[in-house]
Amino acid sequence: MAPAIELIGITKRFPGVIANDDVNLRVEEGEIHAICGENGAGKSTLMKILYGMQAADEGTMKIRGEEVSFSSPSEAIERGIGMVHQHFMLADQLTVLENVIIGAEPVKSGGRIDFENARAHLREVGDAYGLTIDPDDLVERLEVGERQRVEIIKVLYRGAKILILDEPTAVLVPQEVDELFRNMRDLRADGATILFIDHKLDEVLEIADTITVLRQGHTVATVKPDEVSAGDLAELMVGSELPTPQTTRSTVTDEVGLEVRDLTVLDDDERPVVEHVSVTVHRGEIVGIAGVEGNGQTELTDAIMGTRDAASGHIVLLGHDITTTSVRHRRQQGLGYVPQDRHREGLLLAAPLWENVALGHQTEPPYAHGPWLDRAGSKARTEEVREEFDVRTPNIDVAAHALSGGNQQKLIIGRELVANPSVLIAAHPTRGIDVGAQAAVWDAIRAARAAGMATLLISADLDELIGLSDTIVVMLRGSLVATLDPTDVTPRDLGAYMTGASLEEAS
Amino acid sequence: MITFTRLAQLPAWARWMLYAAAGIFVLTVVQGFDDTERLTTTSSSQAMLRWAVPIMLAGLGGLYSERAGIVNIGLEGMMVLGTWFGAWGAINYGPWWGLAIGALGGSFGGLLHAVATVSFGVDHIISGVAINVLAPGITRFLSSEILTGYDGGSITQSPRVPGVGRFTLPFFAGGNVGSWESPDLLGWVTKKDWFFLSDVTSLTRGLVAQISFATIIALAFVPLTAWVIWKTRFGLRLRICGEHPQSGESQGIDIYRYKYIAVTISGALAGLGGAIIVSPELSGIYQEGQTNGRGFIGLAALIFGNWRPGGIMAGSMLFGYPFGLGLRDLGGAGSHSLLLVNTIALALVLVWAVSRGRRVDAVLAGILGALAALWYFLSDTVPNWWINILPFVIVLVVLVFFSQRLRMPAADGQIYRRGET
Amino acid sequence: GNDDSTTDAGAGDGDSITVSLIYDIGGRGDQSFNDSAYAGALRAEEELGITFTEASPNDDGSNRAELLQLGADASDLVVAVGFLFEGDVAAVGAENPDTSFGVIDSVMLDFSQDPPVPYGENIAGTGFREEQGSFLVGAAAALKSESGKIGFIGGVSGVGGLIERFEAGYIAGAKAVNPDIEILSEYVTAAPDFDGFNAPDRGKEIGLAMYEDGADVVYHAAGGTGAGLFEAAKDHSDMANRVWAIGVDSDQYLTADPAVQEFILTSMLKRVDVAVYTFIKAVVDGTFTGGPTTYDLAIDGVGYSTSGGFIDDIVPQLEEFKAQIIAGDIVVPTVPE
Amino acid sequence: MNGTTRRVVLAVAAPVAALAFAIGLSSIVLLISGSNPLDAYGDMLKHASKLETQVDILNRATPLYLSGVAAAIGFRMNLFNIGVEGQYLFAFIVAAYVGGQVSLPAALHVTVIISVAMIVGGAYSGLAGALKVTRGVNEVISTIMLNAIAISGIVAWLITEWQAGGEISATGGRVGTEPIAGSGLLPDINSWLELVTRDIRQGKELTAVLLVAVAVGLLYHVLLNRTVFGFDLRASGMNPTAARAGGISPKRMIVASMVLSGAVAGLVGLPELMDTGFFPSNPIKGLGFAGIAVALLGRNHPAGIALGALIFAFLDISSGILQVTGAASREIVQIMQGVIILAAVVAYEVVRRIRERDEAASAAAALAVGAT
Ligand SMILES: Nc1ncnc2c1ncn2[C@@H]1O[C@H](COP(=O)(O)OP(=O)(O)OP(=O)(O)O)[C@@H](O)[C@H]1O
Ligand SMILES: Nc1ncnc2c1ncn2[C@@H]1O[C@H](COP(=O)(O)OP(=O)(O)OP(=O)(O)O)[C@@H](O)[C@H]1O
Ligand SMILES: [Mg+2]
Ligand SMILES: [Mg+2]
Repeated sequence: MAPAIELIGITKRFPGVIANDDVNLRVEEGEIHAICGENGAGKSTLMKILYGMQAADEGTMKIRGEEVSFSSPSEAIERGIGMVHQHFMLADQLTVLENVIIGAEPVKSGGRIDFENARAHLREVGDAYGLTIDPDDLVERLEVGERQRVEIIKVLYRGAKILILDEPTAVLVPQEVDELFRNMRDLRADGATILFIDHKLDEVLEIADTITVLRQGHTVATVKPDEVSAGDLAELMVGSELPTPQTTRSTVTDEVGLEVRDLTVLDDDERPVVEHVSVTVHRGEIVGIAGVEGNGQTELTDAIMGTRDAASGHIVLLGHDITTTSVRHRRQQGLGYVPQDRHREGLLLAAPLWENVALGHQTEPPYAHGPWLDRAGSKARTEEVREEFDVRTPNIDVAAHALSGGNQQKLIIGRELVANPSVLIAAHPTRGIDVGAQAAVWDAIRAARAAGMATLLISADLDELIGLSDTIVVMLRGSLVATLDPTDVTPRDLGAYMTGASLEEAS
Repeated sequence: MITFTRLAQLPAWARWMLYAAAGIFVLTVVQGFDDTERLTTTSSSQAMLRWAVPIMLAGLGGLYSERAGIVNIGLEGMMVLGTWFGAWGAINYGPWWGLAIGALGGSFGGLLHAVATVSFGVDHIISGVAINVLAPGITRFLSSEILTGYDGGSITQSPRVPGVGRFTLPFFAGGNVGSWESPDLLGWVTKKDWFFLSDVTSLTRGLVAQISFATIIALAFVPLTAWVIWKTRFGLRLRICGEHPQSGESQGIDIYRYKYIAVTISGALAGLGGAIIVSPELSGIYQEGQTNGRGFIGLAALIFGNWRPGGIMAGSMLFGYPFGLGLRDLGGAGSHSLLLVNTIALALVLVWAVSRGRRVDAVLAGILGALAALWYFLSDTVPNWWINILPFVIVLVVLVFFSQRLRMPAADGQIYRRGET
Repeated sequence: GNDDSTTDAGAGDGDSITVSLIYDIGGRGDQSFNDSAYAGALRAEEELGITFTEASPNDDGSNRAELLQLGADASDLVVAVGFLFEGDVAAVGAENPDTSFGVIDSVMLDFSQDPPVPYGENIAGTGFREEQGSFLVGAAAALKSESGKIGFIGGVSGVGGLIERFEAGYIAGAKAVNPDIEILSEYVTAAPDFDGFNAPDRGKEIGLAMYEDGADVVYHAAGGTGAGLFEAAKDHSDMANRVWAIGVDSDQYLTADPAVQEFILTSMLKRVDVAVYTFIKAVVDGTFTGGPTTYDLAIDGVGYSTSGGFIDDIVPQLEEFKAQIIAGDIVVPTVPE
Repeated sequence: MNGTTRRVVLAVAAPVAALAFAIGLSSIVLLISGSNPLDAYGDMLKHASKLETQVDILNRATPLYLSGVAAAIGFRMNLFNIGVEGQYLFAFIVAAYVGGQVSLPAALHVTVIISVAMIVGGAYSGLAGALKVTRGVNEVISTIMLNAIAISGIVAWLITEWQAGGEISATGGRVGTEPIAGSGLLPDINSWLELVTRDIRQGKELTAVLLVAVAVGLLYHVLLNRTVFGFDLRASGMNPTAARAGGISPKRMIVASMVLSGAVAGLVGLPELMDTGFFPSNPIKGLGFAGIAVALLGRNHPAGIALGALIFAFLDISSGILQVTGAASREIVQIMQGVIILAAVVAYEVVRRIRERDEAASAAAALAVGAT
């Protein structure tokens, strides 16, 4: 029997980058086929080519033995291919039903959408898949896990037999991952073929029937999970041993860097999203905050940084109450910040690197002399950051958008650490960057910790959290529900706390 | 509080009827103080309609465009094209063709905007401004080439522009059935001069008596647009362009195509608005500079209406009423009464703000309301310039109180490029 | 006023006099003010054998002075149509003493001197007594009105009392016929918003309101806005009772569309054509002098039109008023009472 | 080397392409309307080569430039101050009135007039900024409304209140506010220009406000690029959330840039005020909207705006000579202005993309080098 999918010699170039270089891939009918690779290895690009969203420069694609070439996703959809993207493709202001049917709307005469028909069909698909969401709910009301299910339903609704899931587990806690994997197995039992992208090797080994590894746009290997260990896989991916965050000797001091006392923060609708949170970070200490996204971590960091008002409670920085002071004042007092979304909160994408390095510190030397900008000083400092943090760039006058994600992140970390902050708020400092850059970031944070920096670390990467932190607190629905010692906690335990499962067990 | 929640449970049409009735009631009571009937005459609602319709069409045009994610500040320019082409079409091919060609002229502006914003990724506002500069240049040139050759035409104006016919609803407003003149029910009640009831019928009659077919078509675009946007496949796909184009793209929808169509429709509606401005319904002639910022005001109506067809209609009426009234208000008494109406409206806002615990709104409403009241009681008439700017003031004040409750399409104004997810 | 430029061909050719006609914003084709000026120049071309060129300023009027200078470079006489040229003609005229300048609608007197003196010997002005012409059409309106109510629509208020002069004369004329007559009066906009001269839609709305309020004759002094008044007259006449509109500046019956012609009772004539012709003739005859010429009823500089024959029956009464005004028995006010 | 050449080519490509496109299209239009484009352009250029015309062009460009800078200050913050029109007319009349009421020594008098103009313009524009940050009112809409309110309302009212000499007699005289005494008026700066040229004839006066405009341009450049405040402003314009996290209060920046924009807008009426000495009942209008176009053409760059203002002024001035020589109908000028803008924004966008791609490619190349 012909394989479900066969990609032969796919090459795709972007300006300055070869995303896929002579990639070959063979996916058998009815298997779960994992694709692994570092960030930027070209996984998403390959999937987008398969899904008709991007056109390959070279190579052939065969679906069930038949050669195809897609100029738009609609042609892929016709062939029974469906894709769930790395980033959710849902319109918040549309209902679940509308989001699902778009592009495949049943219509009556005059272009009217046959909502009855659509609803019935959705119910059918949803029942089979175990969807319990009201189809008339607006997507903005859904939780992350629910959104992902809507994404998968979207694909199933079109009767796709070949499913592409691009990093579906990135936003899920372990328990949700289990649920997802159950569903995937069910789908496979119903005859679906699943292409599945994941960085997390244990997950890959658990679910995949076959694994293909990409490195820098090349296919390096196709293996069976029972033939390889996680270590082998990692080596295939990066060409060397996978680095892991290491806990080193404790450097925790008695001196309090940051103290949050009984802090409550309200959201835009005046509902409490952070409730009576107290946490203390000593100098030389890293306190990690674990939590499923949307449980108040963002609002907590916002409140500490001063971009959101505290409703009650206190924030004390090095003994000074900063609860009501401006962001600028806090920064001048020694608060550093690595935001969770570098494009939204961290960078001026259109501005040159040296202006980006000045951002956040622009009132102080060497970036400024009183009210005047010190361009020479800023540039010199930027060169320092570039050297010290290995930011790969042709020069410091290019705009920030020209850098790859990892280098952008190194630039941000560098800019914050070069200012020697006493307290650093680091939100997902290694999200979406490659292994090499990851290790560099960890090293930098550890070095600053040793030098006495107090760090509040928020991360969805539980290994990172456990590896780096001196203490871990778990945040659930706006409150801190547990304080844990990273030396004797596993990601699975953390997952239980994060979803509230362990609390229920305890009670 | 309880009444507020009850109100919210009513179907939309009933709620709007109730609001309208309440509004008319206020007008009825207030105009008694000033001894004028201007606020509730049939001709006032006719004037409101006349002034609201082009604005509404511009607003609906903006709706198509912005629902598809393209901000359209070029509506004004598209409307300008509509005035010229509308006049030229009507003069050469008759009034119906005038409307169609006016729309076509506007859609040309829309197409240009689409090319710049969709294909070239130019900032939407910048492209819009450019179109607003270009459009008067084009029409001026066309006038110099074409209109100057007409008897009575010149570089800035056209000969008389003929118009489409008018319609009067039989039985309610006394329209003809065949050649038989049917009874005029609303007119009859109006003549009875019953408190409130006659005011309602008088205003209602203005909406169904002697209204131009062009106006009927324009009004029909409101439910039509609502239907298209909410109920059809085309509408859903249009909305995904404005909410999350990448999502639509990944479902195989050609986002560019929908954006192009939407912005072109947008221009066509603005152009139709322009064609109606030159029609005898409003002017009966093309004159340069005639749109007078109505495209911009349509944009305001769009925002005021929260990117919804019904809201846009309400917003246009809110603008058209004081504008039409101000022009018709020869003695100035009606406009003077409007001050009191404003006071009452602001008092209602005050009540609302207090009930919601919105202190700043309450204080603002209180101050503005008090000022309006003070002015009302200290004067007998209002100056001409005040009448001229009242509509703008009203829109501004409304936005001051309700801007924060508005929600524009999530991807509106963002530059979308295919294949970038 | 020629320098090294090469555009002076034709100037001072002896028998062939050249004239630059510089219009108000909008230019020729307004079927009113500018067209009337054009007609005057055309007549001069035919009768006096002069040649003339035309130009209009940019929409914001920012290049009036330059046009005047260009005109001065190229011709013997520059005629500027409209009081907005006053300041610029005073300045450019002083720089080009060899060129004659004539300004329509401004007396071109320097009021900062006491008594006011002409800006220069080469700068002539015109003063139209619009209130006198308006008086006569006001009288016509009152004579024709059956309802005892008439209307006036002014384009822009606050332009130095210019449009108010039309209103004043109109009211006085109407009251002279019928002291109890009711006059509805509205201005479309106020300076600096000049849209009021160009807003047929607003003109129509105001016109409709006046007719519906019982006025059966409405006079406009609002330029392009007047087209809307004619529409209103037609609309109202179609739907209710027959009503009249009165035109302004030129004989608007002649230029209006046949569909609205029958509603134009008369027009207040402001003989811009005569003024332009007179300027040109003075240059040709070599009698051009600085200072104002007053165009009043006495020299038929203002008047009323009879096209359409709608007022043939009242012409004797109007002529009577005219005679009284010329004789000084009636002094027409210039500020509305 | 190649890279440098490429960068230079890219820098001039957009304006050149836009201009070429505009000229091409206008030529077609001219041909269609039966004129010879070469004659028309020839006349325009010949006219512009005269010193007196150049003075006219500079005089016309001055308010356009000021208006362009006013719009650009907003654009740099991603704010669309459509209200320059209303702001300058409002500022114009108040400055004229105040200037006509006081009698002061020359330098002080002029300073007072300029300050009043800037304060009024800034305050009126700041109102839109305040509405945006406190009430969430979109500034495009609010400034459009405020335009109408200023022009048809406030100024229309003030014009009657402040009419010189109360009621105006029926026989005329120019009308407006009380004329400003000589001490309040800037003299022309012909002598400055005459240092490098022959004498200026025909009584043309080069407005001294040109110097004010140059100063404004320099200040704009220094403020934006050399000060912390300017950095804050640009950062907020590029990415408000990142700016916020960087310690910049976006609300403050919004209000500040609207106020600054309005303050510069307040100067737009100055050339006319210094020329006539009072606020006339028919001031030059439309400069606010023209300024937006000029700012777009000049990419919000102080020198670019100057170029844009000069191009627009040149075209405006050309309308006169075209009528005199009859080489083409003057409408071509307006068409050219519209086409240039549209062509320029498209050309700039295309070039921006090419440049962005170049940068990304060079960054990726650096990455590859670093990796090996
Ligand atoms: N639209 C694009 N334009 C230019 N370069 C691109 C584009 N899309 C991807 N690339 C580049 O192509 C390479 C492969 O990217 P791709 O997104 O396929 O990686 P990936 O393996 O999915 O990484 P990740 O794990 O981060 O999702 C990267 O260097 C990326 O920067
Ligand atoms: N839409 C795009 N257009 C142009 N270039 C792009 C685009 N997207 C990505 N790139 C380029 O691809 C490179 C990597 O971008 P991306 O944000 O995908 O980083 P990444 O995959 O996270 O990289 P890394 O993992 O190496 O840090 C950069 O050089 C960037 O300029
Ligand atoms: Mg990536
Ligand atoms: Mg990917």
